[in-house]
Amino acid sequence: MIPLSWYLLLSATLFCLGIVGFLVRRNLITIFMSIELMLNGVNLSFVTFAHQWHLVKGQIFVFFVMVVAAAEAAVGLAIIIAIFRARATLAVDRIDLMKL
Amino acid sequence: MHLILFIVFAGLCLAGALNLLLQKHPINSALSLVVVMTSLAVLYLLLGAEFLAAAQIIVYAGAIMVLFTFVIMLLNAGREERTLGSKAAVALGFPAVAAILAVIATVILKAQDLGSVSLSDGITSTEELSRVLFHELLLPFEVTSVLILIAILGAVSLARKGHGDQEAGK
Amino acid sequence: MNGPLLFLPLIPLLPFAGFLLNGLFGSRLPKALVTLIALLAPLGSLAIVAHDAYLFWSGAITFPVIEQGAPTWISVGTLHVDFGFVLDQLSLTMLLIITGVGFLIHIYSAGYMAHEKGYWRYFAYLNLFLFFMIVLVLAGNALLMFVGWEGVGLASYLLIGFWFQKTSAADAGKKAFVVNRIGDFGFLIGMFLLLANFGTLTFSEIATKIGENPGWTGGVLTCIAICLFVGAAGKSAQIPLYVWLPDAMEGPTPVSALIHAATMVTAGVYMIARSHAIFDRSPVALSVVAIIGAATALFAATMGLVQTDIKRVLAYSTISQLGYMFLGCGVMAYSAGVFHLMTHAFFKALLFLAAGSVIHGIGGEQDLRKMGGLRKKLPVTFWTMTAGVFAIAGAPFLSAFYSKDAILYAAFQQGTFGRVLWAVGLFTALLTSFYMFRLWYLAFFGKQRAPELHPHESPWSMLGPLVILALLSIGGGWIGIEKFSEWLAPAVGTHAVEAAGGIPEWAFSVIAVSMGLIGWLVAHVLYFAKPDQPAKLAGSFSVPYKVLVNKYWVDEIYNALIVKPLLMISRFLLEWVVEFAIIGGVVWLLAGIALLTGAILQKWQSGNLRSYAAWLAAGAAALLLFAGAVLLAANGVDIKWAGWK
Amino acid sequence: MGGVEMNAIDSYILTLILLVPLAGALLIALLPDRGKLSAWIALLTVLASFGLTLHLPAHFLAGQPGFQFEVTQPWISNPAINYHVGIDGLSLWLVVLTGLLAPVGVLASWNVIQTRSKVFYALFLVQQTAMFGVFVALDLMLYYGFWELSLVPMAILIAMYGRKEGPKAATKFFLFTFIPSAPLLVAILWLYAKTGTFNFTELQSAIAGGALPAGALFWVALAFLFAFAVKVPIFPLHGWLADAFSEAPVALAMVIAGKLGLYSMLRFHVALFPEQVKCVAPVLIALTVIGILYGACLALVQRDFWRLIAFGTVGHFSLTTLGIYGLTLTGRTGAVYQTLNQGVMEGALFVLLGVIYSRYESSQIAAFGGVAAKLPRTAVFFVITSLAMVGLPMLNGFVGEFLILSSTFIGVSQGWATAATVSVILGAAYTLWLVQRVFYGPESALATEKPAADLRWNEWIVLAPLALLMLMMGLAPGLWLPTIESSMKLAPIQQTSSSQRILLPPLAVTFHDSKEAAR
Repeated sequence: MIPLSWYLLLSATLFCLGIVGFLVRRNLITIFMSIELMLNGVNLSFVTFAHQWHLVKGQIFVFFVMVVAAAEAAVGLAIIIAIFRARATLAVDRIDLMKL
Repeated sequence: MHLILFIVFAGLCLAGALNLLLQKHPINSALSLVVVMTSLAVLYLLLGAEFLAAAQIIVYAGAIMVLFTFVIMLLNAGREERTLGSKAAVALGFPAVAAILAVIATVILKAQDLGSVSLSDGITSTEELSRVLFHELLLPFEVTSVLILIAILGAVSLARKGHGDQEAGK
Repeated sequence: MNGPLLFLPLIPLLPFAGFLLNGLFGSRLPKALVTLIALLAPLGSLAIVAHDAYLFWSGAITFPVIEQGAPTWISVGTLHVDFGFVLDQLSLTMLLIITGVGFLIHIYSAGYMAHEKGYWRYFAYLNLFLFFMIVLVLAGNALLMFVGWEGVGLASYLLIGFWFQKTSAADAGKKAFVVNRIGDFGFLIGMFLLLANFGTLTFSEIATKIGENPGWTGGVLTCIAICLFVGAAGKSAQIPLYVWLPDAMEGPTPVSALIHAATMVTAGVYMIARSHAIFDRSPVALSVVAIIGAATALFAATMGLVQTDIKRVLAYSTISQLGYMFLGCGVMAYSAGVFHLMTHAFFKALLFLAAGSVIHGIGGEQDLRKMGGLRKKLPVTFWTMTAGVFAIAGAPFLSAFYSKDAILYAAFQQGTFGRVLWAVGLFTALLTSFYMFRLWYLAFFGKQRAPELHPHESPWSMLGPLVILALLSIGGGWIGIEKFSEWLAPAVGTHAVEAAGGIPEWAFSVIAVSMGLIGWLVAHVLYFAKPDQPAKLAGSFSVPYKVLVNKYWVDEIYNALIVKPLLMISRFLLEWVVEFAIIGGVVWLLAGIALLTGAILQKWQSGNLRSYAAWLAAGAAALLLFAGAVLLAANGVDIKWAGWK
Repeated sequence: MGGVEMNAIDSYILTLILLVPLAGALLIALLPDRGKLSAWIALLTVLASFGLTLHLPAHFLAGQPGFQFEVTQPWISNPAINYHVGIDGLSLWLVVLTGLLAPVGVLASWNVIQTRSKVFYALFLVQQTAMFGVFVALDLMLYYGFWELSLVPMAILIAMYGRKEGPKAATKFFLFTFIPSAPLLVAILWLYAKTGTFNFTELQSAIAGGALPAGALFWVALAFLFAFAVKVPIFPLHGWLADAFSEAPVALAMVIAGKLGLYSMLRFHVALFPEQVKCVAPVLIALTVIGILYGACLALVQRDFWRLIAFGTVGHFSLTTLGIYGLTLTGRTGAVYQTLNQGVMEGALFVLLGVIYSRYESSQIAAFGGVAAKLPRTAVFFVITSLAMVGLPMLNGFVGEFLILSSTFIGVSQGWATAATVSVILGAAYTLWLVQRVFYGPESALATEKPAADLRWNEWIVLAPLALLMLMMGLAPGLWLPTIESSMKLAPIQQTSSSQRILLPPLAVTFHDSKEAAR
């Protein structure tokens, strides 16, 4: 018997760790991965609440989150490749011009 | 039993997340992210979402993380360089995030009638899941497929050979 | 007045027609036609005035003739002003002088200005002056008089600045107009006071209102009288505002004769005589007028002693004689003042025109030091000038003798205060005869100091008026003060002349004549017997000499005290501080604020991804905290999940 | 409107006056810009509109209360804005004046405007419509529309035809007048919210009826005053005038200041908020007298004759505003008459300055001298106009000036009136100094080497009638004063009671009261 609050705590910590990664890290890909982490944190809380109220919609919503994450990853990585090809660096601070 | 499983996999999850932050080379953080995702899949199972766990493993850990590692390998960017301004971000960032975590934690802990879970709870069958998905939420489902299509097109056009070089060449 | 027609409006309209004809078409008309038009105008007016005078003497009409039903000029609310002309003894006398002397001067200037480029423009302005002067004299109410008042100021501005190519002439014109405007400021305030307290500006109504209330003295009336006197002082060049007259000599000489000797400058005296009802009721104002009159007479006479320019000497002499007239009015001897005004018009116009003939004769030279010995070469000018000099010096049985004595005698009766004025007047008479004979000797006697000048007598068109004016200045006074004041009595009121404390009147005349003789003797000694004496005298009394030569530095003082500070204030305090700093500053401040906010916001769009991320997170955090706070506040600390379903 | 017999045209004459310039503008906009074509069309349009405006005084019934030639057409149902136009004694002559100044403007810029004359004349005619609109509109929203419209063409033309820094002056002008009109709109909408109507007469009675809260009404009145004060301009708000005058083309400079602001003050401030005006009047009297002296002093020291005229205008219009806020019947009538005089004088003055500037391409007074020899006729007209400005009796400036100053002296306060009368001296000083430095004195280098042709036909045709008008308005003000006075008399404010008058100490003489009875 594990109270659901523990799951929620875990998802909150994951989410916050994602934010920290998003703020602190300077490599573009790492930032991207911390966003994925945040999304997973959210997924966990979705499932938890789905279980709490015995509603399947929660879980379906996680599907949609996954879809969006996938699309985002695809496009994001394409951009990263384009940036890397143009600037030969992935350090976020050096990429500050709107034009590549 | 349930407790042990939860402890183990929650720990694994946290460790992977922390490792993601601390690693210098992106490939290590990518792999640690894979660990996080698989442990989450197990947690989903604990919560009775078996199909979801499977999807998590296949889609997230399998597809997206593989894509990440592939791109990291392709770009072979190497370690992160230290640039200015990181000190301020760290000094400012951590306390803020900690504060947010504290608030959320208090809200969660304060909540009274939050239920609990045990291994004996029923697992939501895929059949039940699919009925809801294809009856009530059919439209969002189709919209997501369109979204995926657009994403693919975008990815292709962005990553095309000619696109990047022209910019750099000019 | 359905009696015989007086053609009153025609008197001013003839010169106005002359002005329009010459003004608009003068440049294209032949010179002879221009002269004809210019001369016809004053002649016509003189004829009408003579006709009206004849009507009065023949008893066909009685004065004062107040024109009824004149066209209204302004009528708003309680203020009602119309073009009402009034003809009475006072204005008839003035009209006779203006049109008579004016006509003579027109003839004279036909010869004097014969070879000037702007010939038609000169005569147009001269006719315009006559029009405004006649309107001033005939005006029945103060506002219409103000029209004439400013109009003559305008005409004098145009005529002084006739040779506008010369900066000194243009400056003198502007100075005359501005100083006159200062006087007009006083006149305006006087009119406002009249309106505030009498509700009307017509002189007759004011006089009747004052008549009805014998109790009114001082207070309001003094204020009005003093304001009107400020206007008169501006126009008739009295102490504070006389500075423009000496500079007005920049204009052609006939202009000086007509405007700055005979007619315009006497407008102030006429105005006081016209509004004598107000002045009678304010002894304070009367004493002010008398004091300033006497002071101006003395002050101007002293400055006239050392002038070298022939016209400047006459200018200061005019200011001095005007002082006499104001002294006359100040001691309520209005008729004596007007009598002196008339005789002064004759002999001063004569002196100016004679001086003009001298200048014309020696090719435009005005400096007395370069003249001398012109007696034989300009005989007619010499003899007419002599008549003028003797007249103004107060030689017995000539015009000034009668009028100046009348004023001094009237002053003597005003108690001790009057006696002081009488003494000042007497001493000024001595100075007057001294500087006039000085001029006389310097110009006509001794040997010719500037050989290069070859003087020639002026043509008869100029000498004719000189002769007539000479006769007038000799015979002008024979009417005698008694008959003259009796003639003016209905217009200016009679004033009891107390006994002179036992001293018979002829004794005063003897004293006055002796003053004149002394002045002549001193001038004779200094400038005829020992010509080098004045240089030595100037050397010994160097300080007072320098003061007089620099005209007490009055112009410089005015400049330093009024003009310069005004310009400084408006340039630095007003233009720099208020205009640029404050008003410009406010505008710049508003623009500055806009730019500043723009600059601050611009920092946000730095293009640094991580700063965007930070702001994103901060925003999310703030939102979360806010939601949390609201939630906590809303349902206390225990969060019931049920509430959220 | 009274059952008075009105011939057919009366009902739509005002609409016609509004539309003719607009039609002209459209026509010019459509036709190609070839040579003087647009100039001729503009001239014909303005002459037509001037002819129409002359119809008004011919059929105006003096002394009849309320508005004449009134037309009310519902236009927008919600909020209730309807096309409500009409004129009374006050706006009658201002409409005629605008009609008169239009041909003066077109003729004055006949050979000055060479490039893009199509745009110039089209915008000029739009400006004419806007100004006609402001004077005839009786529906507050319609009035506000025309008020804003009158800014736009002016700003564009200043920016396009500015001599040195047109755009800067244009933006300054636009912002200066536009910003305060925002609170004006708020005030109008507040009034609409409170009374449910934009109709001027209904608003007037509603406000007079005391239905509205006094506190808020004070701020509403202040918003109205602030917007109009900037347009006149009054002393502290005149920052834009000097730049606008030195940049605006001649045709616009003569209509840019004064008339609109002064008319709006009289109509939409003094008549609409009688109580609020009483407590604001003392402040305004002080401001205007300061403005008079300030404008005159600054005009004394200007080096550029455009700026000199600008500050002179500030002084003259402050005098007119003093007449309005003296709250005496004679003062207000004098103020309206002075606005008409000022319109005629400014018109002539700007044509003359345009002549000088177009010949010598410089506006620095120091560079001029002895120009009278080269341009004798211009000199004559310039002297006549400046004498009218200075207020020489027999010319039109004096009548208005005397009415305002005497009514302020009698009705308001003798101290302020005396201070204002000092402007008579300063005015003469700076005007004649300008005339002397430009026209008289020895010929300066600029005057000698630049060949200067004296007045051409288009300037001559304009200046002669204006000079004649100045003389007529000076000698026979009776043609204009009765209609103005009758409309002023109907305004709700009565003559201020004599007790309010502050007399000089010596004046407090017993007989003073008996005089009151006698009057």
